[in-house]
Amino acid sequence: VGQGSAITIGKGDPIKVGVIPVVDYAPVYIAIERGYFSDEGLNVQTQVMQNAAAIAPGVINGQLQFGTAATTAFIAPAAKGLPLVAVADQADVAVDEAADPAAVLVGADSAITRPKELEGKTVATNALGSIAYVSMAALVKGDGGDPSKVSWVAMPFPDMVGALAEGRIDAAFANEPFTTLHQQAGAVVLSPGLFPVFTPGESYALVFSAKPFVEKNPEIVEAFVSALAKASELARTDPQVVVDVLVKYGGMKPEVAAAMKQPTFGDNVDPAALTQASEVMADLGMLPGPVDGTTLVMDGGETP
Amino acid sequence: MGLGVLAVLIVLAGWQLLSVTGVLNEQAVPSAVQVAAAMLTLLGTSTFWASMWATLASALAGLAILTGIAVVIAALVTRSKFLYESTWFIFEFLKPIPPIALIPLGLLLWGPSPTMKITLITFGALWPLLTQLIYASRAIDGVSLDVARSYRLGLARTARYVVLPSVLPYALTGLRISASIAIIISVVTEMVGGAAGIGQDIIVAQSANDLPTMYGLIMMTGILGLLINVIFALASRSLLFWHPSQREDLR
Amino acid sequence: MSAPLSAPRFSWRLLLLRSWLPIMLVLVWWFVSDGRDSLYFPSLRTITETLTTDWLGPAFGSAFVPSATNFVVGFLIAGIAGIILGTAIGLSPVLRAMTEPLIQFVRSIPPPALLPFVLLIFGIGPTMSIAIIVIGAIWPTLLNTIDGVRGIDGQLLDVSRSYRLNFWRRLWYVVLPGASPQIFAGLRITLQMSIILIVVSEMVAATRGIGYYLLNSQQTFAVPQTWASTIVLGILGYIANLVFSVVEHRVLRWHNERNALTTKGSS
Amino acid sequence: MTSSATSVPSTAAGPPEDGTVMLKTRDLHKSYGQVDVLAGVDFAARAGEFVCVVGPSGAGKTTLLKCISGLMRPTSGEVVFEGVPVTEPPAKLAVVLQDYSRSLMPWLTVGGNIDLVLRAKSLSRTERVAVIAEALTAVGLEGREDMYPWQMSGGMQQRVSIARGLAYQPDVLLMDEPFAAVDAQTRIDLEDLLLAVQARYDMTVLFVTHDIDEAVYLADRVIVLSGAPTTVTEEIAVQLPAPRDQVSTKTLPEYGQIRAHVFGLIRDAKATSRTTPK
Amino acid sequence: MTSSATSVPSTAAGPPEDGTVMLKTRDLHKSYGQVDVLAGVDFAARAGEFVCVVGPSGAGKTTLLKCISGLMRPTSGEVVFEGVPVTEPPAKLAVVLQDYSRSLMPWLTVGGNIDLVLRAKSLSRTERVAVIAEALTAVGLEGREDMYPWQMSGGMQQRVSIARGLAYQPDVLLMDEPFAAVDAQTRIDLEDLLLAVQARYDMTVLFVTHDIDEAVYLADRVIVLSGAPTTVTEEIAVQLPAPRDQVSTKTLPEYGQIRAHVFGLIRDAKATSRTTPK
Ligand SMILES: Nc1ncnc2c1ncn2[C@@H]1O[C@H](COP(=O)(O)OP(=O)(O)OP(=O)(O)O)[C@@H](O)[C@H]1O
Ligand SMILES: Nc1ncnc2c1ncn2[C@@H]1O[C@H](COP(=O)(O)OP(=O)(O)OP(=O)(O)O)[C@@H](O)[C@H]1O
Ligand SMILES: [Mg+2]
Ligand SMILES: [Mg+2]
Repeated sequence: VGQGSAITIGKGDPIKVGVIPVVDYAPVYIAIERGYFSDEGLNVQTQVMQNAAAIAPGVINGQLQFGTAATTAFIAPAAKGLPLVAVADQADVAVDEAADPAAVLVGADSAITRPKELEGKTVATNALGSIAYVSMAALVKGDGGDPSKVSWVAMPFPDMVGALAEGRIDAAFANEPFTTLHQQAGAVVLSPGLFPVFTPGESYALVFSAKPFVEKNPEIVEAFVSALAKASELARTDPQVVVDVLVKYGGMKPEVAAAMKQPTFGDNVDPAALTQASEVMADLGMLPGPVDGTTLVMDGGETP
Repeated sequence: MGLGVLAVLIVLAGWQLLSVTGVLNEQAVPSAVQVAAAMLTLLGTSTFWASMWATLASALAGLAILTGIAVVIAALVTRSKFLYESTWFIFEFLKPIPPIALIPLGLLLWGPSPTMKITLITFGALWPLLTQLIYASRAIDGVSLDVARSYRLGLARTARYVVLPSVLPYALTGLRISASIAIIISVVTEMVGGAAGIGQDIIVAQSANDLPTMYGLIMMTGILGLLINVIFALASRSLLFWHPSQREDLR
Repeated sequence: MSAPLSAPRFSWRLLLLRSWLPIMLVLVWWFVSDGRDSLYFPSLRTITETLTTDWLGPAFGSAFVPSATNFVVGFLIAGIAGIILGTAIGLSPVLRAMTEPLIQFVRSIPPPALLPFVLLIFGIGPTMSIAIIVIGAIWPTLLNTIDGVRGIDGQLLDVSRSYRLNFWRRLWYVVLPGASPQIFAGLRITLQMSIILIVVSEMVAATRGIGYYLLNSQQTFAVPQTWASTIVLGILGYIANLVFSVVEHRVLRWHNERNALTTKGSS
Repeated sequence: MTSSATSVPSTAAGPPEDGTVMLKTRDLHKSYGQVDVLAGVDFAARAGEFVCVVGPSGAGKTTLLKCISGLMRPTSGEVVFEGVPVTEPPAKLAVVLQDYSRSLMPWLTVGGNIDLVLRAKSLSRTERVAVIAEALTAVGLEGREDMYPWQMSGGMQQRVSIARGLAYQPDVLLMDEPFAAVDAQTRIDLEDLLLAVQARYDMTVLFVTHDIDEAVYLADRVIVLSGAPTTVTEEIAVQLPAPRDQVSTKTLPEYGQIRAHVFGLIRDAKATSRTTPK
Repeated sequence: MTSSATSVPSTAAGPPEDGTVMLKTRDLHKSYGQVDVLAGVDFAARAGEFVCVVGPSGAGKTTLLKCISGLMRPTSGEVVFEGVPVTEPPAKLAVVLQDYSRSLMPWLTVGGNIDLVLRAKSLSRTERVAVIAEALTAVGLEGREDMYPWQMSGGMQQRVSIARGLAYQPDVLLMDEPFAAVDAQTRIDLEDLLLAVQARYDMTVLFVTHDIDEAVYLADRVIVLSGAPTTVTEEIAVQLPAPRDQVSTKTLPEYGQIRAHVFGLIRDAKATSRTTPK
C-alpha cells in the first residue's frame, strides 16, 4: 500500500491538502492567505473533509498529498501499518487547565461532578473513536470508572449544544467555538477536554503525509512544512489572523470567531507525545499496544 | 399545486411557531425565518450555485449511468431464468451494503473526486431502479407480448414499442426513488469524503456553527429533490398519458 | 421476454442454480486474496476469521440481535405506514395535491440531517434508531403504493362501485390487491433500504449493533472488521429477502402466473 | 326524434303504459371532449320490464349504460331511478360490463369474485356458498369456484360475470352484450335462464345486444339507437306471448316482422353514422 | 374420434382433397397443470381454404389457435406449417386474438397499432399510411387513425385488431371470435369483407366463431370440437356455391341442413363437457 502516493510533484503542480474544517488547522489557511506557500513555489489547494478516516485513503493513494488529523486519528491507521508520517504540528494541548479550549460539559444543574459518574449516562462524542471519545474514555477510566458502561452517542458538535441544554444527553465533549456556545447555553465544564489526558504543550492536531511521497519529494515537503511553520508562528502571535481566516474560510460569524478561545498553535510534533497518546489508546483497548512515536514522525522527529 | 404550496406554508408556519414558543431549542434548530433568510443569502453567492451544480451534476451523471446499467441487467436477467437465478444471491447480497461503508474504499481508489461520488451514487442508487424494472417485467400484460410475437416484431421493436411502454409506470417510480437516493448519496459523500458540493458546505457551516446556513443548505437539497421530481412528474404525465394513473377521464 | 418467477419452492435444481456462481466467486476471492493481505483489502481468510471470532461469538447476541430487531421493526413500520399513507394519498386527489411537494421534499433530505428533529421527537435510544430507519426507508413503499393505487384498471373500480362495495371492502378486495404488484416492488426496496439504514441509525446513537461495529471499525481502520460487518449486512439482507420472497410468492401468485401464462404456455 | 312513436309493425311503446316507472332518462347528453356521443336520449323502463337496446357499434350503448348506472356522469340531462336522480350506482342495481376480461378481479377466485358482491347482503357464510354454487351452476360452471378468472376461457369469464350479476339479485339489471363470447347453445340456455330469473324476481332488465334475434326474443320493448351522436330512433313494443320459447316464438310471423324492421333501422343508423368520422 | 369422417349431410372433408396442405396438426395435446384441454386434435387446412372452428365455450378453441400459431407450446403432438414444425409464430401467419381489449397497445394510436406490425415489411412511410387508411376504411373506421384504443367502443377496438390482421396481409390468418362485439350489420359487412380479401389474396383462414350461421356461411369446412378434453368431433365440408351471398346463400336448403347439423353437434358436445367440472 501507499505506492499510489509515490508521485513526484513538479513546480507549480497542485498540492492537495485534506483539511477538517476546524480551528485547529487554521495555519493551513493562513499559509494560503498570506502567500507563504506560493512564496515557496507551492500551489496548495485545500479539500474539506469530515475526518481522518476519509482523508487517510486519499493520502495513501496520492489523491491528496497531505492530510490533517488529530493525533489519535492519525495513530490508528499508522499503527495498523499504513505508511503515514506526521510532518507538521498544528495545535498543541494547552499548558494549563484554564487555557484548554476543549472541555467535557454537563448540563446546567447536573448532579455529575466527576468523570466516573458518567457511567450509565448518555454522553455525546462527535464520532466513534475520535479524539473526543478517547479523551472522555480516558478521563472516565483515569477516574476509576469503566468507559464501556457509558452510553456513547455520536452526533455533530452543533447538535450537542441543544441536546445538552434540553437534557437529552447528560454530557458532551466540545471544542471551540462550541465550548463557549455550550457555556452560553448554561452548560457547566466538568473537566478540561485534552489537558488532563494528553501531554501538555505538545501536539494533538497535526499534518501528515504518506511515506513514499515524503521520500520522493523531500524538497516539496520541506517547503510545505516551513511555510506552515511560518503560518503557525503568525497564528500564535496574532489571534486576529486566525479570526480572519475562520470568518473567511470557515464561514464563521465574526463575533463568534472573536469570542472563542483559541488553541495554541504548535511548532513541532514531539514523538514522545505520540507515544503517550498511543499509550492512552492502548490502555483503552483501541490499539494492541503502544507505538513508538519516532516511527510516526518524519525524520524521527528532527524538526527541519 | 395550490394546495401543495398551502401545505408547505402550514408546515413552515408550524416550524416558526415551535421556534418562537421555544419548543424547538434555538440552539438546536434555528427558526424557519432565520433559515429562510440564510437561504436567500445563499442564493446570492456564486459558491452556493457552484456547489449546487456539483451535487446535481454528480447525481444526474450517476443517475444516467445507473439507468443504463439497470436496463442492461434487467434485460438480461428477465430474459433468462438461468441468469436470473444465478445472480440472485449476488444481487441480494450486494443490495444491503451501505454506500457509507464504501466511502473509504471509494476514496482509496478515486480520492475525493467526482468520479468517487458518481461511482458510489451509481452503486447505491442502482438497486431501486433495478428492482422496479424486474418487477415491471413481471407486470407486462402477456397479451401484448403475444401480439408482439405473433406479428414477429423482433427484439428491437418489441423492446421499443411493447416492453418499454409497459415497464414505464414502474420504471418512472423507480427513477424517482433512485433520483432522491442519488441526491442523498451525493450529499453524504460530499460530507464525509470531501468532494465539492452542498454536502461539503453543510460540513463547513456545521463546523462554524452557522446553523441557519446549514439548515438552509439542507433545505436546498430537499428543493433539489423536489425539482427533479417535478421533472419526473411532467415526464410521467406526457409519457403515461394512456395509463390509468394519468387518465382523469376514468373518474 | 419471459417473466422468470422467483418461485421459492425448494428444489435441488434451484439451489444449484442459485449457488454455483456465488460459490465460484467466493472461491476465486479466497484463492486470489489468500496470503496477500493489504490494509484495505485483507484476504478472505482474514475476513472469515474475524467473522467467526466476532460474529459467531459475543457480537452475535450483543450486536446482531439488536440491529436485526431494529431492522425488522423499522421495516414493518415503514412498510405498513407506507401502504396506509400511500393508499390514502393515492385515493384522495386533495390529499395528493397537499402532500406531494412535502413528500418529494423530505425524500431527498439525507436522513442524518433530520437528526435534530428525530432527537426532539423520539429522544435517544432504540426508538430513535427505528425512527431513522422508518423515515429513510418508507419512501419506496409510499411512492409505489400511490402509483399502484392510481394505476388500477378503472373497469375494476367501476365493478366495485356498481356493486356498491363499501369503502373497506373496496380497499381490501380491490384497491390493495390491484396495487399489490407495485406495492411489493416498493416493499422490496424498503427492505433493502431498511438494512442500509441500520448503519445510519447506529451512526448516531448506539453502542452496539452492526452499524456501530462497522462505523467504529472504519474510524479505527480495523479493515477486516469493516469487511466482516459488511458481509454480515449482506447475509442479513439475503435472509430477509428470502423470507420476503416466500411471502410475496404467496400473495402475488395470481399476478405472476397470469402474466407468465399467456406468452410462455407453461405446462 | 326522441321517443318517437313510429308504430311499425306493432304498437309503439312511448311512455310506459302501466306499472311504475323504475328508470328514466331525461334528455341525456354525453360528450367525450369535443365528441358528442349521446345527443339527448330519453326513455323509461317500467318495473319488471325487459328492455333491449340495439344500435350500431360505437353508437354509445355502453356510454348510455354507464350513465344510467351512475358510473359515469352525463354531460347534461338526468337519470332518475325510482324517482331519485342518480349520481352514484343505486344499491338495487347491478351491471354486467361489456369488457368481461377486465371485469373480474384476477386476484380472486371465481367464487371469491361472486362472494365479494354478496358480502353486503346479510347472508351467512354457508348461505353465500350456496348462492355462489347455484349461480355458477345456472351458467354452466358448476364446481369451478376455485379457479381463477385468468384460467378460464373468454366465454367462461363472461358467464362468471353474469353469474355475479344474477347472484346479487338486483331489482334492476343492466347488461352490456353479456352473451357475446359464448357458444350458440350456451347462449340459448342463458337467454332462457335470464327470462326465468327475470320473471321469478320481477326484475327490470336493460340489455344491450348486437344480436337482433336475441333482442326481439328477450324484450318486452326494443330501443333502437341511431349512430353517434345518438338519439333514440325508435322504441318497439314486442308483444309476443310469454313465456317465450326458442322454437315456437321464433316461428311466429310477428317475430320475423319485428326482426326485419329492427334490422332495417340498424342498417340505416349505421349508414348515417358513417358520415361522422372524427 | 379424431378427424372422423361422419359425412352428414355433405361429404366429409378428411384429408384435404386437393391443393397443398398449408397447416396441419398431429395428435395435439395440451394440458394446463392437471387439466387436459386438448386431447389429440388432428386436422389440416389447405392453402386458400376457409376453415371455421366451432365448439362449446371452454372447449379449447383459443388454446388450439394459440398452439397452431406457435404462441403456446403444446404438451405433445405437433403443428406443421408449410412442412416445417412450428415453434415460434411463422412469418406469414397473423393472429387476431379473442381478447381484443388487451391486444391493442394503449400507448399507441389506432394508426400506430397497425403501423407497428407493418414496420417489418419493406414499405415506405407513405405506403404504410395508405395501407392503414385502407384497412381502417375496410372495417368502417375511416379517419380514426389518431384515436387511442381506450377512446373506442368494444366493437371499434375489435375492428381495429381485425384491420391490423388484414393490413399485415398474411398467408394464413387465424381469427378468434373476431366479430363477437360488433353489431349485426357491421358483422355482415365484415363477413363479406373477409371473404373478399381471402379470395383476392388466396389466404388461408382459420376462423373460430360461436355463431353457427356465420361458420356455415363463411367456411369451406367447419370443424366441430367436442367439449374439453377436446377432440375433433366432426369435419363438415360446406360445398355451398361461391361467391356466397348474405341473402341467397342463407336460403339454400343445404345451408339450413348443415346449420342444423352443426347445432346438434354442439348441443351434444356441450352436454358431455358439462360432466368435467375440474
Ligand atoms: N374516452 C373516450 N374519449 C373519446 N371518445 C370516446 C371515449 N370513450 C368512448 N368514446 C366514443 O364514444 C362512442 C361510443 O362508445 P360506446 O362504447 O358507448 O359505444 P357502444 O355503443 O357501446 O359500441 P359497441 O357496440 O362497439 O360496444 C364511440 O364512438 C367512442 O369512440
Ligand atoms: N391457465 C389455465 N389454467 C387452467 N385451465 C386453463 C387455463 N387456461 C385455460 N384453461 C382451461 O382450458 C379450457 C379451454 O380454454 P380456451 O380459452 O381454449 O377455450 P375456448 O374454446 O376458447 O372457449 P371460449 O369459446 O369461451 O373462448 C377451459 O376450460 C379453461 O378453463
Ligand atoms: Mg359497448
Ligand atoms: Mg376462446
